Amino acid sequence: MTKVNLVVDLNGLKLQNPVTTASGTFGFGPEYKNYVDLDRLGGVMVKGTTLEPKLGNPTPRIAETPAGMLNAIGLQNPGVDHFLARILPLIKDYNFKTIVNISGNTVEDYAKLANKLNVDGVDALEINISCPNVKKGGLAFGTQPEMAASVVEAVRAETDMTLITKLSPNVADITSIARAVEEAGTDIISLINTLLGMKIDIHRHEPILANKMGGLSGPAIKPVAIRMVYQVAQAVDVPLIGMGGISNAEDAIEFFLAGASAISVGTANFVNPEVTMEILDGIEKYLVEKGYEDINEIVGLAIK
Amino acid sequence: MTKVNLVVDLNGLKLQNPVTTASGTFGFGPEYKNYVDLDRLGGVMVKGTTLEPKLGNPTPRIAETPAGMLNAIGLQNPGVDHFLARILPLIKDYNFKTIVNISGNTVEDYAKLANKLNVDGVDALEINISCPNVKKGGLAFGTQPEMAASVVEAVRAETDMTLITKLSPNVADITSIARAVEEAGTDIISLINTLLGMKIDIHRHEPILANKMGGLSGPAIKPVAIRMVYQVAQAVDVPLIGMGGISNAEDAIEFFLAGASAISVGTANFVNPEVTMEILDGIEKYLVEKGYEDINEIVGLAIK
Amino acid sequence: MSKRVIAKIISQEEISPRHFKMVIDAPEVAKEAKIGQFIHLKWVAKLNEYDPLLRRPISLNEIDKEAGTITIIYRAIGRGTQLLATLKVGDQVDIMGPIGMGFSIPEEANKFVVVGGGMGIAPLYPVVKKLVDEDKEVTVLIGAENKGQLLNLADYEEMNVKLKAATVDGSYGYQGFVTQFLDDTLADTNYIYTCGPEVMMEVVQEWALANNVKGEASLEERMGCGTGACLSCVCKIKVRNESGWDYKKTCIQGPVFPLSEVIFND
Amino acid sequence: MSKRVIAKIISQEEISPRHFKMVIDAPEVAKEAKIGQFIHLKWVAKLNEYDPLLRRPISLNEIDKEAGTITIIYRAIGRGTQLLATLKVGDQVDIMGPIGMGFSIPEEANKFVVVGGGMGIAPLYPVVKKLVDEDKEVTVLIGAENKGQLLNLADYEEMNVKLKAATVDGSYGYQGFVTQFLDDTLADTNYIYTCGPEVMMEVVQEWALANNVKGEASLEERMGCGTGACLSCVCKIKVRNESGWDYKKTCIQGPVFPLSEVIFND
Ligand SMILES: Cc1cc2nc3c(=O)[nH]c(=O)nc-3n(C[C@H](O)[C@H](O)[C@H](O)COP(=O)(O)OP(=O)(O)OC[C@H]3O[C@@H](n4cnc5c(N)ncnc54)[C@H](O)[C@@H]3O)c2cc1C
Ligand SMILES: Cc1cc2nc3c(=O)[nH]c(=O)nc-3n(C[C@H](O)[C@H](O)[C@H](O)COP(=O)(O)OP(=O)(O)OC[C@H]3O[C@@H](n4cnc5c(N)ncnc54)[C@H](O)[C@@H]3O)c2cc1C
Ligand SMILES: Cc1cc2nc3c(=O)[nH]c(=O)nc-3n(C[C@H](O)[C@H](O)[C@H](O)COP(=O)(O)O)c2cc1C
Ligand SMILES: Cc1cc2nc3c(=O)[nH]c(=O)nc-3n(C[C@H](O)[C@H](O)[C@H](O)COP(=O)(O)O)c2cc1C
Ligand code: FES
Ligand code: FES
Repeated sequence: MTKVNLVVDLNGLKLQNPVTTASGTFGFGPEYKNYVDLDRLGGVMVKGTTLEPKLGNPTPRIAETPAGMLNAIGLQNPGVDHFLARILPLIKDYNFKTIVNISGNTVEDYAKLANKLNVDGVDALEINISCPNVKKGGLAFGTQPEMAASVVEAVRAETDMTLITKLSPNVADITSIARAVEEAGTDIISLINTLLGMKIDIHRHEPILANKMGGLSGPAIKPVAIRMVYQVAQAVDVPLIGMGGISNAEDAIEFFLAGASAISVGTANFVNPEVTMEILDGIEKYLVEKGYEDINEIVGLAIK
Repeated sequence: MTKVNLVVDLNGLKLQNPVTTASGTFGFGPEYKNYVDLDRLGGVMVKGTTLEPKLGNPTPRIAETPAGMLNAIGLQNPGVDHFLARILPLIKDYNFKTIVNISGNTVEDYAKLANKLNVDGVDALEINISCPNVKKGGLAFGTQPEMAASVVEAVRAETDMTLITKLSPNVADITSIARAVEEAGTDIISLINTLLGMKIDIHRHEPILANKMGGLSGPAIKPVAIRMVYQVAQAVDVPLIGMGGISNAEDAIEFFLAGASAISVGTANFVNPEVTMEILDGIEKYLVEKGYEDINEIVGLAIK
Repeated sequence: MSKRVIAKIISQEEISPRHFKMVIDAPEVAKEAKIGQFIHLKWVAKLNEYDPLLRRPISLNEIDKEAGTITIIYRAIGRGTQLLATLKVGDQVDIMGPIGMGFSIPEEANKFVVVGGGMGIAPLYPVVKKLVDEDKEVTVLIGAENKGQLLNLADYEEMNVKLKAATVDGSYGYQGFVTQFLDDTLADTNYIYTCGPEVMMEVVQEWALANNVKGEASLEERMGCGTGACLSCVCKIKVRNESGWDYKKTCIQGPVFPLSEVIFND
Repeated sequence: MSKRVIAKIISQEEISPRHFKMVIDAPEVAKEAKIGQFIHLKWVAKLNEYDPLLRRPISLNEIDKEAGTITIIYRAIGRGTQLLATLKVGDQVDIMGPIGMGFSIPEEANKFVVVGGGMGIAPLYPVVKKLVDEDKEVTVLIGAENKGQLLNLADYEEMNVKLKAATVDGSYGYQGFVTQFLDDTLADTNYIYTCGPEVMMEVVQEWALANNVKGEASLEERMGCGTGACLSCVCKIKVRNESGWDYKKTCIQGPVFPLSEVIFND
């Protein structure tokens, strides 16, 4: 097979290829070592990490929906100290870039996290201002341009690391938030996080999720994600990491054409643990078939 | 079979049962006469109607997505005068309530439409402030509380007819818009209209829809619709008509439990032209099985 | 008058790579069906699986009113048609049909030309068959990528028609496109039918206009409802209004339209 | 060590209304499998149909390492399990497995009680079989709605075990719940295993604590990934920390946990 270049440089963050895994759907990486060659991944967005350990929500925490799923995990994680002491050493020597997804209740929380994570082995931070399950300010940060910007500014003041800001789709105009975070100093934008949804058990007359509402992800949300990537790609200059419903190579290619420079696979890992490898192979095959030599050649081709 | 009461009274709009069909998906009604007993429907929201005839968008106008579809019809319709002269006479004698979905580029357009439609045979108006395909203000009306309210006020000043205001899901906080339109005088709220989405053809490197973007509907969006009904039901006092991804009786029941007093079936009509009849039968069966005597008894049961 | 029926597959055969011929036991549809109409088809979901979601429009290739069967020929290219291709004899399909305005045969015409390209050959077979049954003089022009895609070729070879075929790869008949056959030798044609790629139909239209030949074209648009309700499937048709054209619904006002009235785009 | 394999169905039988026994040819899974583990299962989509989307966790009811087969018994209740029930011999299933921590058998124990309720009976059969193979004294207590739902009843009747059964409708054994059998006559039990409704397992836990009997419970939670990545499936387990408990992942840290450590909710 003709070799094509899959290396992507996202404003200084150099990935061996554009396939990453979405925060919260791939653990810290090794959870999938029985199924994929972790060294072939471009990056892993690790589980959303907070200053203190978080227990998260009661169960049920997931519900299946047509071509999608709802989750209300509640950002369960062992906390940044445990991550640094016990998890990072286990993953830092893989070829994938380690991208730590950070979340907080206050702007200061994000800054403190950034300070603590400014270490060897952490390749970038993904600022999660958009988790719909976090009640204390998490949602508000992601739905207003000034609030989103304030978080990015605070993190940027704390570190020179590559910053990715992850945008929520639960807004009227995602481009205004994208421009705000770009101006505040983000190096990359990732989008989208989940759509807020609910499923009710018609026999028990109550929501299936203990938390009542949760984040909708999976193939169902792909059209919304594609549209938002397409819009934001035309509103900012920073590179984008596209995610939301990517389940095969064709989906990934749609995101590149919409303007994404890299992609992240989430829910599809649950359906097919080998999906990331299939996507990598499929992207390469498509480039060869269409006569491209480099993945970067197809970025934004659908934008005219 | 034990008889249960299916009559619903929506703030004065009395439907023989809570099953209606969503605007733009069922034409004006007779398009489905080969497949359903139109006299068994509670209501038909007819195609979005404007002052002047509209040609709509070039084709392709639809694209299939995982468990959903995108549409970019562009509000093609023959105009209010043609509707009144040529279509209304054909449908006014059916048992279903005729609900005219109205759309305009200015607040004044809506008022003029309301004035013209204030006739026998039109049972209610559905104010469409949320069609994502209308570029001249349509979207803006639906995404800001004061603008949404201004439309409702203008229509309310023009007529005493039952007013339904249809809300867009493409917002951060649908409850603020719901409260605004309630305060402005709407009698009923219907929700949701489509989510804005896109699909790109990876071989032609361009969006499948000629309009590039379109409205996402079908089973995929149901969790977002359920969540919004649940939230709005707790934010307003007016009754709700729930829609968005309803494809079977279980889906419809979810909407009642979430707080809807009636439901509207859209995209599912394309999949199964008989679906409305199946939903009616299924609702009745569920009520009997669970020991209810009246559909109104289950409205909002999931809200605690 | 269209109906929704769940019908059984009597046979399914791959007649050339990715091209399938399916015979369906649907007496109610067959009874009503006219040449040029189509069905709006779906695999039967075991449990309301909603992905892929929509029905697929497929023309009737054969209508056997006596046996109560209909035949479709389709190409397995996307998700829905590939799913249909996995079905076996005895499996069921969910049909809305017959739908649309089919081909007409003017009383006064006696020399016909039929021009089909690619999958567009499939919907034309019923009109040829009817013309032959009525002892009309028919010239059949078909074109495709290769011999295998010249649908109904064997059928035409056994019929009393003038047959010319073109293949892009030269594997059968004349190499090139079917439109090469539209020349002066056909100028005495009374009526022409066509179905296939827009570029082909546009050339057919130009030829027909130049030679003052009336005709019909069977069009293709993405479809949602199949009832005239959704307005997804519109096509541009010439009418007498200030713009000179209007949208017509391909599903119930088509798919067959007067050739001279169709506005092809680029 | 869990693997993802596409495996063929060798048999599928409806053993009682809506209850199915499926035998799957999966030597790689069988080789690795331990009693009490489960597989994360999906029907094989013909073309990447994404609805229903997720896999279903189903315990191993039998493991035949020599034949290279695994057996599951499941109830067809929702979309996924009903889809599985439509599959036939020769069809394929998509498996991740074996997954999780299974049942252990302490060296020092020699008198065992196994308490299964409803579908919870299915995962317990492998541990009973192993205990019997190792000549341990086993009392099997099973309960269900009716006789048909007393899974593996015929198997137990042929084994050297003390068997008591309860049915809610009285169609077999004692009328009522399986927990009625937990009495003083079992007080010399060394070890107890349980799987079934939480209300039942809670009663079993109380009895075990009161009688100082150690044991294990196999738990059930909605699952997404089956790898420990998503945190959907957590359950509350007692630990030494300031809260006295922590969430453990039912998929890879379970589904079997020490009975005394499980915190049941209402
Ligand atoms: C009136 C009519 C008659 C037809 N007759 C035939 C026939 O006899 N044999 C045959 O092989 N094909 C026929 N077609 C084309 C056939 O409908 C498409 O090839 C088919 O819908 C594609 O579905 P898919 O699942 O393969 O593609 P997908 O890409 O999975 O389809 C996604 C969506 O796009 C629509 N779509 C995609 N391509 C087309 C297309 N070319 N035309 C219309 N809709 C499309 C699908 O219907 C579906 O809603 C006909 C089309 C029309 C409108
Ligand atoms: C470790 C483990 C072992 C199990 N072993 C068996 C077994 O041997 N036999 C058997 O019949 N069942 C078993 N179950 C339960 C089985 O997983 C559920 O009945 C099944 O997932 C329900 O799927 P569905 O398609 O019928 O329901 P749907 O309602 O369509 O499922 C929708 C979603 O909810 C989840 N879900 C629904 N009900 C349950 C449930 N009770 N437990 C977990 N997830 C659920 C599904 O997995 C799916 O993701 C086991 C569960 C676990 C966690
Ligand atoms: C179980 C689960 C947990 C998630 N946890 C996080 C998280 O911790 N931080 C975050 O930014 N996004 C989180 N997400 C969102 C995903 O990273 C992703 O943005 C979203 O699921 C859409 O992608 P997908 O459709 O491919 O899953 C989570 C999603 C799921 C399904
Ligand atoms: C083809 C199509 C046309 C539509 N036209 C209109 C319209 O004219 N006015 C309107 O308010 N909504 C329109 N809608 C939105 C539907 O009324 C409904 O709100 C939406 O499709 C969600 O419901 P569903 O998932 O059941 O289809 C249209 C939807 C479709 C699919
Ligand atoms: S397919 Fe809906 S109007 Fe033709
Ligand atoms: S199912 Fe994902 S962590 Fe257990």
